[in-house]
Amino acid sequence: MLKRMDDGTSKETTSRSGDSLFPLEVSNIGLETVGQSLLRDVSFTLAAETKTVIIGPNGAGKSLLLRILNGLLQPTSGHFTWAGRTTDAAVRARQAMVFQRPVLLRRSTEANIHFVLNGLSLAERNTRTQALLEQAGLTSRAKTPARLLSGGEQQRLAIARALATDPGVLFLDEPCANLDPSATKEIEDLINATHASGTKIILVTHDLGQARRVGDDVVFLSAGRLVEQATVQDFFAHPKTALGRAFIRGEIVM
Amino acid sequence: MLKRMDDGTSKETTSRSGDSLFPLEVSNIGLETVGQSLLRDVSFTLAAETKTVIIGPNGAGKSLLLRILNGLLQPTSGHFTWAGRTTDAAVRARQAMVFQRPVLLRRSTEANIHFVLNGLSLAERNTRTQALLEQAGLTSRAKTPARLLSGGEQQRLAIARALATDPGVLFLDEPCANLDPSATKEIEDLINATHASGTKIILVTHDLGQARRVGDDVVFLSAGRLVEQATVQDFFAHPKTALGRAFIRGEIVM
Amino acid sequence: MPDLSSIFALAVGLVFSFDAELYAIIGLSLAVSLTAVFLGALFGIPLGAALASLSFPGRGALTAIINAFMGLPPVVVGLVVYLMLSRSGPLGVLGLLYTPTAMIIAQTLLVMPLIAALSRQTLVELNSEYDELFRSLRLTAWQRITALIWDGRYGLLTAALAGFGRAIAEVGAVMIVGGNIEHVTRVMTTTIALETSKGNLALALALGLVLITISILVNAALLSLNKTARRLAYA
Amino acid sequence: MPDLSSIFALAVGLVFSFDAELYAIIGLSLAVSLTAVFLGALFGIPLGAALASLSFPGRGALTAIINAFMGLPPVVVGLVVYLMLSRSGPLGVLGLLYTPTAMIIAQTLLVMPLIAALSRQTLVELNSEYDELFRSLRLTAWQRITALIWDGRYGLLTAALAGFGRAIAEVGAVMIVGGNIEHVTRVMTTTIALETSKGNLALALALGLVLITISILVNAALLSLNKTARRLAYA
Amino acid sequence: QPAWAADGGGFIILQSTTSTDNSGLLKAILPKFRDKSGIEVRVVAVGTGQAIKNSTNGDGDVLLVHAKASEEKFVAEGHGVARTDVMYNDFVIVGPDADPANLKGTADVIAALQKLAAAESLFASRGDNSGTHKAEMRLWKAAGIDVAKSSGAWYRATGSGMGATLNTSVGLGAYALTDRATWLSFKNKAGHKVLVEGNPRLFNQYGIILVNPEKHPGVKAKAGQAFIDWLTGADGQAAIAAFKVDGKQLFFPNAPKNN
Ligand SMILES: Nc1ncnc2c1ncn2[C@@H]1O[C@H](COP(=O)(O)OP(=O)(O)OP(=O)(O)O)[C@@H](O)[C@H]1O
Ligand SMILES: Nc1ncnc2c1ncn2[C@@H]1O[C@H](COP(=O)(O)OP(=O)(O)OP(=O)(O)O)[C@@H](O)[C@H]1O
Ligand SMILES: [Mg+2]
Ligand SMILES: [Mg+2]
Repeated sequence: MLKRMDDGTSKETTSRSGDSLFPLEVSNIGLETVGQSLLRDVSFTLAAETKTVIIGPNGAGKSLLLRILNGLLQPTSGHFTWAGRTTDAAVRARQAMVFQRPVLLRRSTEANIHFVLNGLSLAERNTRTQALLEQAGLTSRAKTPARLLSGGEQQRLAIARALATDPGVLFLDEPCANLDPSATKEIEDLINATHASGTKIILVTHDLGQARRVGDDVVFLSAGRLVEQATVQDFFAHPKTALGRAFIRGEIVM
Repeated sequence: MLKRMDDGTSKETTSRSGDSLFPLEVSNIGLETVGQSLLRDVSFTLAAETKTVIIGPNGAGKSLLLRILNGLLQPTSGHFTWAGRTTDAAVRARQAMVFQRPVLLRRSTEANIHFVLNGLSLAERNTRTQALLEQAGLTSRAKTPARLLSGGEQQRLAIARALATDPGVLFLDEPCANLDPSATKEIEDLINATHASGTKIILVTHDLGQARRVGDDVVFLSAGRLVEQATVQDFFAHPKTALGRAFIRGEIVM
Repeated sequence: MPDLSSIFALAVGLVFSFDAELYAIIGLSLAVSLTAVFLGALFGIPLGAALASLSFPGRGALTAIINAFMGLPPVVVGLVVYLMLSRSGPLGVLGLLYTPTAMIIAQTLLVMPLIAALSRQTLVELNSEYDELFRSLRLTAWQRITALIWDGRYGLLTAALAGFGRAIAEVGAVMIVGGNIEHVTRVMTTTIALETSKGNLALALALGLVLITISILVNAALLSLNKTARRLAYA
Repeated sequence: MPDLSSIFALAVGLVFSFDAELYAIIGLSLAVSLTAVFLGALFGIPLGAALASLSFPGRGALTAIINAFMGLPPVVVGLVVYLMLSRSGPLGVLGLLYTPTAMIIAQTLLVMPLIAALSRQTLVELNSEYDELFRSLRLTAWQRITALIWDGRYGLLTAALAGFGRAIAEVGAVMIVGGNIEHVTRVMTTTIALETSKGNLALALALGLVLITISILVNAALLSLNKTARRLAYA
Repeated sequence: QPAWAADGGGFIILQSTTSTDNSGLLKAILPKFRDKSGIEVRVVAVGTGQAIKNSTNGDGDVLLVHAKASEEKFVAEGHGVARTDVMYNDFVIVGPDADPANLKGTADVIAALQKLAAAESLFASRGDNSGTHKAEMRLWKAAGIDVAKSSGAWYRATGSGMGATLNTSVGLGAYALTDRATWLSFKNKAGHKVLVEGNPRLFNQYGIILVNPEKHPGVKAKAGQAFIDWLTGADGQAAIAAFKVDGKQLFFPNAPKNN
């Protein structure tokens, strides 16, 4: 069993002070479980300004890495710092995550968004909920229990909910996996807009087209190791490694 | 609440007699829930020989339609027949489904496959389980609890499990949504091979490239209605409807 | 030996005698047990939710203790409350011994651990589903507990019904702290015990049948209410 | 009034007296209750799984009845079993009255509905998760039930522990069918009731403390076994 | 081979009242019988009514209670073979040391009950149709007081056994009627004391009956009769007389001598 991060759940902190969380410096992170090494010696540095895409084959460790960065999982070795600070409540308060498999409360679509908007007045909560539903194209589904939504609708709800808290860093784990082409395009626009308003984007995707359209820089993982880090242009034009070249051509076989 | 199909769970039937289930004739199927019409007047006919892809925007009703055809949900109007027979135990025994959100047993990866192979001897079960794991690239994960697998691994396991029962009809609901490019290619090859061995394929996908690569004919749904049915070539070259044209260009906005 | 049909006839006769004394006994039984379950749930459910979702030192031990307290012998709980409320006890001045209030206190202590342990079990699965989301959202302990209770409310009914079953059926604690005093603290179970000790087995069984019938009605009412609420929520 | 420390001292004294009689009583309590829980689980868990996962006419009513039977008064169950096993009853020839077997029968009847109702609650969520898969796989009723029980086994422990709590704590049924005969059918709870009626409140409480301690140990042992098994399964 | 061996199993079941068992009497004397005869006596100690009912169902071999009228009815209905006096003790009225109704020293139990009713002082009754309860009701009747009218007010019918009723009377600070044996061996006396005693009306006779084997074929008649013979014979009577708590004799043997 992996050890979850002790996160002092009970401490409420909502500081969204302007001080930056970047650069994010990840040094030699490893994650071991009984007899298996899920992440090995992963190091990289991310700046605030870019949209980072993390790519790699199934089981490479992308989702685990996002969990570690979001403070949900404790690496078994290595460490990482946000602008020199280790993850603390203030850092976490400024992050939001869209999970690969959306976790939806057993409530209506709108109640799922309403729930995370604590700290606002009721009137503000309602207004903001409706605005976010509108943005996600879910207004007509507002009263539907979230768990009855279609696959794509669930994913859009999860994205809307993550944006609700106006995070400084947004982790997105395959947010468009179940979206139709036009919804995908919309979400990509939304990601760009969110980034433009000052939110760091860290996006995991299998859609290489999306990686090229949205990403500025690429972190390429394979089998728990960081294989390449480069700008999107460089990575797709001149991958430095054989693994990278093969992945782009869709050739890596597990 | 939608009414689930009364399926006489307790009747065990494993007849895989050679008689065909096709043509599948769907007539005026509708699905209503309180104040909402989720499917309206859907009619089409499918032949055994083709690989059919069902496409359409999020919330169009694709997953609901698959559930109805697999006998999990009862339409509120209309009916459908398999080679003239209404769905009965013998018909159902020859179908298998890969759900959009994989449902995995709280067991190891291999136990998830082993479980569905009832009716075989233990030795056969074991051999077949290992072969299917190998095919899905999950041999190294055999003992891992299925619910700890990565998103893509879970999807591959669900596909392997559906193939285990050697079905006459295989429903696939976005089977490649979380797969990396090379795994997607492999699964497409597997779908083709399964089809070649005599299994009817009914595939829901948002990946238009995949629809073109894999599909022979297309059923295009939007907002609960059947908008177009055509061969893949015709649909993508000359969509007959404005909705179809817009969808191909990624323009439909919900 | 009393046969089934005669017991049944006796039970029906009892109910339709509209005997004021019997109805008063039934009323007191329901009032005491429902109040105890209400109080037990008020404290037990949040405790169960906390055990299901928060990690704190000693959680494992507390879980074992709460689970074990599902097996608190009613007689022992009755004795402890008796000693507290007895004239010579610390709370003797309140004069609560041999009153329905004392019975409620004892039954609350009896059902609270049961409700807490069963709530924990009901919510622990839900918590494992929500856990990463909640941690990612950095909810406070209280937000977590309330969200779990709200989302798990339909399942918690069984925990409350188990508490009700325990309360309405037990005799040891109410006998000791209530004293089974006629017209004051006599309830269904103490009446049954009394008739048994008098050798009136048929009457005791008929009363038992009445008690079980009432239980079934309470359960059916609450289950169908629950089902309706759930259906409305998921319409 | 006996104070806490003297009761505690008395309890410790009892345990370390290594009094053969006390140990025999504890042993019989555990043997009777654990056997009853085992039998109750053997029938109750599959029944709960069936209620959770199969749809058949009358399921709602049966659920309400099983839930209500969580509130079967021990005295009533005791009486029913007594009448069955009485020399003048239908099973009188077996000569089981006033034996540990009779106590096991009564307690099995008491805990079975509780275990069934709680198992149903534990498995109903799991069933709703698995339902479409199982229906798509066209499992038989029996395959469904066994799969649910197997996958829900860790959660079912709480249901079994609640049954154990009910069995080890109850006195009404074992008193009637066992007769509280010294050296034959005397268990912890009947001893506590006896000492209470003798006015030996301190001794009764000390015995209660011993009983609860044993319960805590049983619970802690089973919970940690459960946790270990779970950890090994999810290593 | 002793005669009772034909019954199979070396034990009999004695249905008795709680007073004989709780006081420790049976525990003291039964081993003597077992040593002599090899028969184990298993005691089911319940309320008088329940003991008689159990025996009516044939679930006991011997019945030892103290409610003469009910016992004679039991025999008359053919459930018992014959009733024999075994021993007696007496009832006493106990109450709080403060004695609000001022009963202390009242020799006449009827006068005491009248005082009690006049003062409306709390009185805890067993209210369970037991031998003690029946004796109490006879006394109230003789005093001309209808306690049913005051039930729930100063008269509290606890509907439970002697021990539970004594616990209640101590908790309430109420008076109660109890047999002396139970009182002497009762451990939760707090401030309660014996206030009225020594009146002929407080006489408490115990009788023993063999359950009728013709009515209930399972009854171990030979072993049961052996026990009755022993208890009413010289050895048993001497054992009863020898049983003491705190130096006080609790039961006085009075079986007919011709046995
Ligand atoms: N708790 C765990 N115990 C054992 N193995 C685990 C655990 N969690 C994850 N794994 C394994 O670690 C590997 C990496 O998982 P991860 O979810 O990070 O993959 P991923 O890169 O996100 O893949 P995908 O693209 O399929 O989502 C997988 O092979 C997975 O089976
Ligand atoms: N039980 C239900 N009650 C109410 N609405 C429902 C129910 N089930 C599904 N829906 C709605 O029906 C619509 C169609 O759902 P369906 O899952 O078939 O969509 P889909 O075409 O598969 O979409 P996606 O591509 O996003 O998976 C959705 O808008 C969904 O919210
Ligand atoms: Mg992943
Ligand atoms: Mg879908």
